[in-house]
Amino acid sequence: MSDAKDEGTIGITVEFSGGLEMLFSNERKLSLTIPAKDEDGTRSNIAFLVRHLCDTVMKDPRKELFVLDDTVRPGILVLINDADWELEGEDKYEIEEGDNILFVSTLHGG
Amino acid sequence: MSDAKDEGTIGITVEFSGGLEMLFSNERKLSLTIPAKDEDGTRSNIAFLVRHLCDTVMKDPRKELFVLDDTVRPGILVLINDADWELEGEDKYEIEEGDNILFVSTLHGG
Amino acid sequence: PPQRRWPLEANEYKRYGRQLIMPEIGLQGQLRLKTASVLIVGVGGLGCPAAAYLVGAGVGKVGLVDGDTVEESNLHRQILHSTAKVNMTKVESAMIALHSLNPNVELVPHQGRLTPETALSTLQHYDIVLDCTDTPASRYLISDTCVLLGKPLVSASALRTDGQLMVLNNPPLPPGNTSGGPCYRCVFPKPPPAESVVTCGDGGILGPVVGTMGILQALEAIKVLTKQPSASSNDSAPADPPSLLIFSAYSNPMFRTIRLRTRKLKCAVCSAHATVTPEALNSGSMDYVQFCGTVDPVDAL
Amino acid sequence: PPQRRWPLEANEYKRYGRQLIMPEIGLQGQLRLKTASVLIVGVGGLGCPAAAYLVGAGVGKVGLVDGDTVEESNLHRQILHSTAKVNMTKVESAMIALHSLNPNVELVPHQGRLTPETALSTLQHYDIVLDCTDTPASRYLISDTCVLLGKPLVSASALRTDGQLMVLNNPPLPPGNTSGGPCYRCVFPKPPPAESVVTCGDGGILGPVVGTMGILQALEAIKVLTKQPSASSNDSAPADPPSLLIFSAYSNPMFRTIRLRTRKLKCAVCSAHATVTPEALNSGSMDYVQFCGTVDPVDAL
Ligand SMILES: [Zn+2]
Ligand SMILES: [Zn+2]
Repeated sequence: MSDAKDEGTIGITVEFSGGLEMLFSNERKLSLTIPAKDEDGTRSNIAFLVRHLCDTVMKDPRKELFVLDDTVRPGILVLINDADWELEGEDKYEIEEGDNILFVSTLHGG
Repeated sequence: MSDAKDEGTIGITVEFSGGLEMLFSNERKLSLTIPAKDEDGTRSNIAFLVRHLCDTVMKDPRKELFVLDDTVRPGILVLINDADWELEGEDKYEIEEGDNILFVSTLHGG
Repeated sequence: PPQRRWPLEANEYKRYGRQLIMPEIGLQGQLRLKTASVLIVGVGGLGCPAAAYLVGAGVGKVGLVDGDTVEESNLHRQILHSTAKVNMTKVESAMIALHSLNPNVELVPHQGRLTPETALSTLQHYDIVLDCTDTPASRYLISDTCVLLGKPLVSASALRTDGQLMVLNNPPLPPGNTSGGPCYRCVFPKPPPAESVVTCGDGGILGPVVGTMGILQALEAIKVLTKQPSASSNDSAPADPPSLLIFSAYSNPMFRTIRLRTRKLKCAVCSAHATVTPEALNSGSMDYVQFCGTVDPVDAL
Repeated sequence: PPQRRWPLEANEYKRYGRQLIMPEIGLQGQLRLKTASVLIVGVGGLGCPAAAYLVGAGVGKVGLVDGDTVEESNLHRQILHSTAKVNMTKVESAMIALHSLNPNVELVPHQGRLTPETALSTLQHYDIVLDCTDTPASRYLISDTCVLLGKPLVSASALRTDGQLMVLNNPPLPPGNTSGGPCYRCVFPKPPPAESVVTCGDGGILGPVVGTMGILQALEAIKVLTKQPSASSNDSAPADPPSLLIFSAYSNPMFRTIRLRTRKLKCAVCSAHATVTPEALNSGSMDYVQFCGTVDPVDAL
């Protein structure tokens, strides 16, 4: 969906699993183009992406099922290129072109 | 296992599954450095890799369980970066640095 | 059976409620399952879990093909059978267990192995086929028959700690139509040398490995049977691109999905140049055992 | 039970022959299974297939914990139960089916839900624990207890068309030893808001999805129990790096493996700064239901 490469933007893939897709119009996989820098001119990180998803992508009004205290709510794992974000610097990880960011809600059913 | 990058060689990963690993000392995954060009000076392709595996890597004497008529025997799928080699030009596919080549023997048990 | 257009019975809402409420199934999906028929060829390590979950899900009719009897060495992985049923036929043993799980499902016994002479007449009464057998000869026979009859095929296999799964001939378009899904011969035009073929008896098999592949066959069958028509036409939405799921219990990652080729332009069964025909099958002139070869035990891997 | 050092009985060679001949199991692995004990907490959609394959494989002792009775709405996915067993306790129903599958396995019933007061005394008699439950409160309780007792934990869950699987506290080293595997609290330090938690009753569940996760729990337990000691020492070979298997039946690929973090330096249970202790658990001062919160049904997702 992204246009020809632009210095000011980054093309990434964002995925939702474990029921979170229901908050995003049942889309499990989005190709997104996000600004390369955030409001303060620093490189866009995961914290910025989460705000961006909430403000411009998520149509569902139940924001509290995705964010709490300005970060993803407990019970959501954030995976950066198939690794737990704890291994990558959590929400301070600076996003790179082509990154795959997966948000997984934990399941409890059995 | 490969040394610093060399113009004359290519570093690839070769994997075996479905029982073929038994022909390769029970190794399921090998990091290999192969010549970038074959005996005739053309770029190394899958046909060359198969010969190379037979001649220099495979210790098991039962070559006929891996090759037949100078190509992989029937019942072995060759997968280039997770796609059937039929999609990539079969044994004429020219190998690139970092490629993952997977040899899978079909299973018949149930 | 005729399509039923009235909704479910009261007890069916209760029994299937947990899958009915999902958008992927819904009432329409449950009705599709109820009017559907599935043939399971082989009631062993793959066929037992596949049958249990299809019968649990409320498929209308399930046929079971097998010529073997239950042996004690089956029980570690063939969970429909039990110690008391050793020496009973596998078909009979499975029917008892499946009937007690869900009496609403019609179960059809097909005692004996599938042969070229019986394949067409057996498979034609079903909507989809599960290949849960264990030899190359039966795999080619079942795939060829599915192409000739236009049935999708869910094919799985397992050995030692590895498993494989493919949905073939999906969509099941006539031979020569390149939009149809590839068949077993498209992927494996020639059978493997007989001395490279290892059976579960010779090579061993870990129960949960073959069990996982069998359950996934049930899942793929349910996905095919309940697929919702696309909004724009009466046809079903396009099938998933052909792929092979590879399972390796001791590798990391355990599962890999491989993109497969489309139909082969020279395939002996599903192409415009097909040489395998219903007449050839029915006449008994196709010798699958010969095609796949036999092996002197001394040479076996 | 005391370690048995003599080889198997004649009928055991026959019954387990197909897994015995594999190098990954072998006679030593079969003997390890025979002397091992597994506790399965929850005998529902996950616990049924997990128990069937562990009992099939010849684990010496299998304990079953559940406080529920069989309902008709369970049967599409809980394949050890059957129509005639509706209203029987799940533990009793499962024991009948498992005993008929393999009478050589000792089955131990634990009727009732696990509570903070019973968790330590129940889990301490087993070598490995399978979390097949369906609420956040039970998942934290089981994980905490496994860390305190030094037991590896195979945790799985499923909802709608998705499933998840983790092997936790593996290796099960004492709290504070950073070489131990992460626990459930390392991965999820805080419980999810109660209104975000969806049960299978509310959200639905596809039978083969939860079945696949349950069988994979059996597989992971067998892998942990039969792991061969490394050649250089008496310790077992290093455990696989911690990972989360994500299953999504309608995605392509269906399976993904995610690398997880190691033990969290400030984990409330498995770190040097642990605050969850055996005394706290036994005293009943830990309120897991309170910790995980409750929800007014109107607010539920
Ligand atoms: Zn074909
Ligand atoms: Zn921890």
